[in-house]
Amino acid sequence: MSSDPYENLSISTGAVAQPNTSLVNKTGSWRQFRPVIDADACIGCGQCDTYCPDQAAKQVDDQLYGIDLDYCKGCGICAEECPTDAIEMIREDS
Amino acid sequence: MDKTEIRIHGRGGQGSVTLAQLLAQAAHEEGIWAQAFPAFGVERRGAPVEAFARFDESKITDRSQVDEPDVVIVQDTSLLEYVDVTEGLTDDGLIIVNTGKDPSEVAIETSGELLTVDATEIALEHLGKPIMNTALLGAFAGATEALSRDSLEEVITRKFGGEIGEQNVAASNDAFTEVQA
Amino acid sequence: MSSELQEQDYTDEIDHEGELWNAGHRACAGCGPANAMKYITEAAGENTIIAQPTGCMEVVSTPYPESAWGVSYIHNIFENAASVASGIEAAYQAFDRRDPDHLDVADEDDLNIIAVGGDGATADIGFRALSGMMERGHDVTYIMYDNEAYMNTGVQRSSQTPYGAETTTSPHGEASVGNDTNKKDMASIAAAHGVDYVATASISNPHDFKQKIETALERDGPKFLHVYAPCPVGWGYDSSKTVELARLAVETGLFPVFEMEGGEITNIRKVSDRKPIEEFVKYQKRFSHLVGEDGDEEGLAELQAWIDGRAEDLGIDA
Amino acid sequence: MATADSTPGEDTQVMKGTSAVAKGVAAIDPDVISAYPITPQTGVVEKLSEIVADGDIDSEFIKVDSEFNAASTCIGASAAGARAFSATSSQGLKLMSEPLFTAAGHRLPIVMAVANRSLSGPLSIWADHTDCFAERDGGMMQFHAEDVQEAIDHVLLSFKVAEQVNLPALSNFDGFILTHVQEPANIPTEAEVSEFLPPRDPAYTLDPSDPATMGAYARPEHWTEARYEVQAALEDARDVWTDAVEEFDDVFGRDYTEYDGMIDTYRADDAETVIVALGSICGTIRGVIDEMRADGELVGLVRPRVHRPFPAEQLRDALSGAHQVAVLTKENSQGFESALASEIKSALYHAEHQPPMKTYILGMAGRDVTSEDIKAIVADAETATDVMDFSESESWPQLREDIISGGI
Repeated sequence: MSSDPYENLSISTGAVAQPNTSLVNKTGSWRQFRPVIDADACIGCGQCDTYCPDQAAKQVDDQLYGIDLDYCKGCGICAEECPTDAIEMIREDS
Repeated sequence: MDKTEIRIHGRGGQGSVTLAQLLAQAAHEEGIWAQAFPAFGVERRGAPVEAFARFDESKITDRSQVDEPDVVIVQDTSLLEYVDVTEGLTDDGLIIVNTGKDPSEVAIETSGELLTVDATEIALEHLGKPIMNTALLGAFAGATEALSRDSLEEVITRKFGGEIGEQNVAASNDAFTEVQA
Repeated sequence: MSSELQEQDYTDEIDHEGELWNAGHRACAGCGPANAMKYITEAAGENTIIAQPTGCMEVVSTPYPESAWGVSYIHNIFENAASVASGIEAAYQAFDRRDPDHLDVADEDDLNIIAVGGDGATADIGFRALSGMMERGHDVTYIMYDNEAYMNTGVQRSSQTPYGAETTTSPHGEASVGNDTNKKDMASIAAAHGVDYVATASISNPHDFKQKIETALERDGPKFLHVYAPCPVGWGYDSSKTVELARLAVETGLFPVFEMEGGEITNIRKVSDRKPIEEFVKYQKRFSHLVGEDGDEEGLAELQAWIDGRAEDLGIDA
Repeated sequence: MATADSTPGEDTQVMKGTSAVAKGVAAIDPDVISAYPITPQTGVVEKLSEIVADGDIDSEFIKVDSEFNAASTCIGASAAGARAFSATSSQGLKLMSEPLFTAAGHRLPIVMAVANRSLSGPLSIWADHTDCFAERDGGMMQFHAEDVQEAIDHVLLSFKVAEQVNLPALSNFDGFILTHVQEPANIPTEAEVSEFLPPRDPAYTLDPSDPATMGAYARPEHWTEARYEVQAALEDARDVWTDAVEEFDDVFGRDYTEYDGMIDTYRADDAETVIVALGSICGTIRGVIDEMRADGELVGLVRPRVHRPFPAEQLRDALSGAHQVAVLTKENSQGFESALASEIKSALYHAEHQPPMKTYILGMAGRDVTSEDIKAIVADAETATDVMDFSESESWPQLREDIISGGI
């Protein structure tokens, strides 16, 4: 595990950042509760994706959504908004 | 020519700055170095104002105000009650006053020369309006012979153009001739 | 119960290609404005330049050298996003005249210039810039995301903080109901500038919000959108309730959703059986002094009365 | 300062300072001009609006709501890749202060013509240098013109240098004294300008086909380095400026190359008393020097043309033979001394020769500075000694002591 991911950084003129570079920041480490999708209950409506502020709930199959645990912060909006109650938030240490 | 410093007394809106500008531009036409600037104030229309011009054979770098003018131009005799137009005027300095009166009737005491010209009347005649700057420009040129009529015509035409320019040139010429007579 | 669930980790199967508001941003869990950013980029697409003032969404998205943005983006200072956007638009007007090939996009009309600021940056400190941008008629869509306080600095009262809400500069106490003013009506102010298209939206209805963004982007001149975006930290509620509270703000009439064209409301979301504001406030710590047995009933009634009056004026009741 | 010609050139016209600067800007043909009125700058943007209205240039002309947003719209335009210009004075410059500091950090080469004027309060519209000195620490380059010609030329040079070092520039010229004067000046033609100033070619712009994130925030790990880059760019600006004034001389035939273009001197080589001053007052000083030299007094002038980056090396050299130095300045860092004097002292800290120095705060808020004022100062400066109390080393020679009531 590196201590400073930007150890070799060379500051650009005006400290201009490159696009789409936040993906290096794995916000999954923030999570205390993890959404778990019941594949049988999921109807693939995509509400979890629509309302996820972290781009973490994505379609993985025709009728199924999955969670990108690299980024999911565990807010629980997906579970709250899921029309079929297919998502449960479980404690990370369980 | 020697260094010449000119002070113009007028009222806000009478075009003192324009007159100073025309003086400097005409001097530039003559190949003389020139500078013109207003007294930097917040005076509004009607208030007594001053503007200045400097002519010199060498480049003018002086940025101080004109305190000892060689020539004073008075655009409006109603100012004389409130403003000492002779202040700092050099001993043999020239004062040109816009009035229909004879110099002896003008309430200015000076050891130098006092000239009068009815620039407003000349302006009314040619322009139909009491805008007397170009007439005073002509009077200055006629009195000092520092500026040629060609130079005056050039700068007046450039500034006003068209028919108004012609009217102003005529006013300037009339005043030029009048003070020389 | 969790042990019964079939857990499968799809993390490695998910890719984020094409997203213009990227994962990895540092917004709080359950951030309403983060969703607004997502919807804005989805609706606007890649031919977009975003100008953003200082604020939560700027801070969470641009810790150098990272950026959550896939579109062209500039942050300058707190109170000038509308002016920065005006300058960008002016530059592209000049490029369009002087060097039509300057842009790789099909033509200048396809370029979306959007300013996105929070309520403090927009309705308060950046108000002069916004007013100037709107009255001058720049072809810019300004989107105010409203989380009803200065969240970036730690929840201080703004002109969008509702009556009775407690913030760190409008605490409730013996002599205070909490915030003692009602929300400043930014939509009407925008419309009064002659802004042709003005709309409000809530992140609880992304489809509606995105349609309004698209409508705005299709039109020339200045446009103003006001989107409601709850903040779990600043309001004090469970992060899972963000969308629900955004919905309840609409259903209680606290946040009317409508479109204005040419200064007139042309479309309004009617609310049937409008819920009492208590249904909205009861989830939130910022309003906790208004509810319950010892609650400030007068304060709550005052807030309800303002909502009722506005609901009547706008005719939102179905 | 061009050498003293015997007659004004035929390619010059007599026009108001603000109009002349505006015409120079028009020849530069910026993509975006932001305009907001403030005395005594207003004539610049008025004349530009006229030029745009006449269709002579097709710049976007934004009539903004404040100086704050004049700077801010320029920032947006410059970030989009445009060449952006605005003008201001005094309170307006203060209102721009916040965005201008960021423009330096964002590395945006916005050029501003600043018609220098005192800062309130009390309200004053007249000339001094308190406005530009209040902005000296923000990463903007600063240049000071002595006459209208330089006011025009420095704007052009500002763009040339700003666009190479990616920093904003303030081109200072004294309010009223230079903004409202009518004097001969040459207006560069578009052809000359295009020879001198190539199109802007920025490394980063707000281009949707090549997206970048501008104005990111920097954490403690990176901020120092990002801002050090501004310092380094200002250092680089010295050489870029030197090259620019040389090229300027080639194209326009006006020679600002003395001391690498950083400072301008007048009869300073053998001068015992050297006056240091900025801007238009130096014109009056030249006349005084000629008069005093005629009386056998060895007086000279050293005028920083560039204030940021500070011409420390050139000043050390130019002051190396001075018996005493008189700093004549139209600013004062309240609570200490003249900022210009402090800077000169700082520059001399490492110098082998450290002449005694006296500072004269004068010409504040448009108070007229006459030849007599300057002569008296030169005489007083001759009393300067190596070790002086502060009360001796700085004076306000025009102060009307009869009307002051003394602080608290």
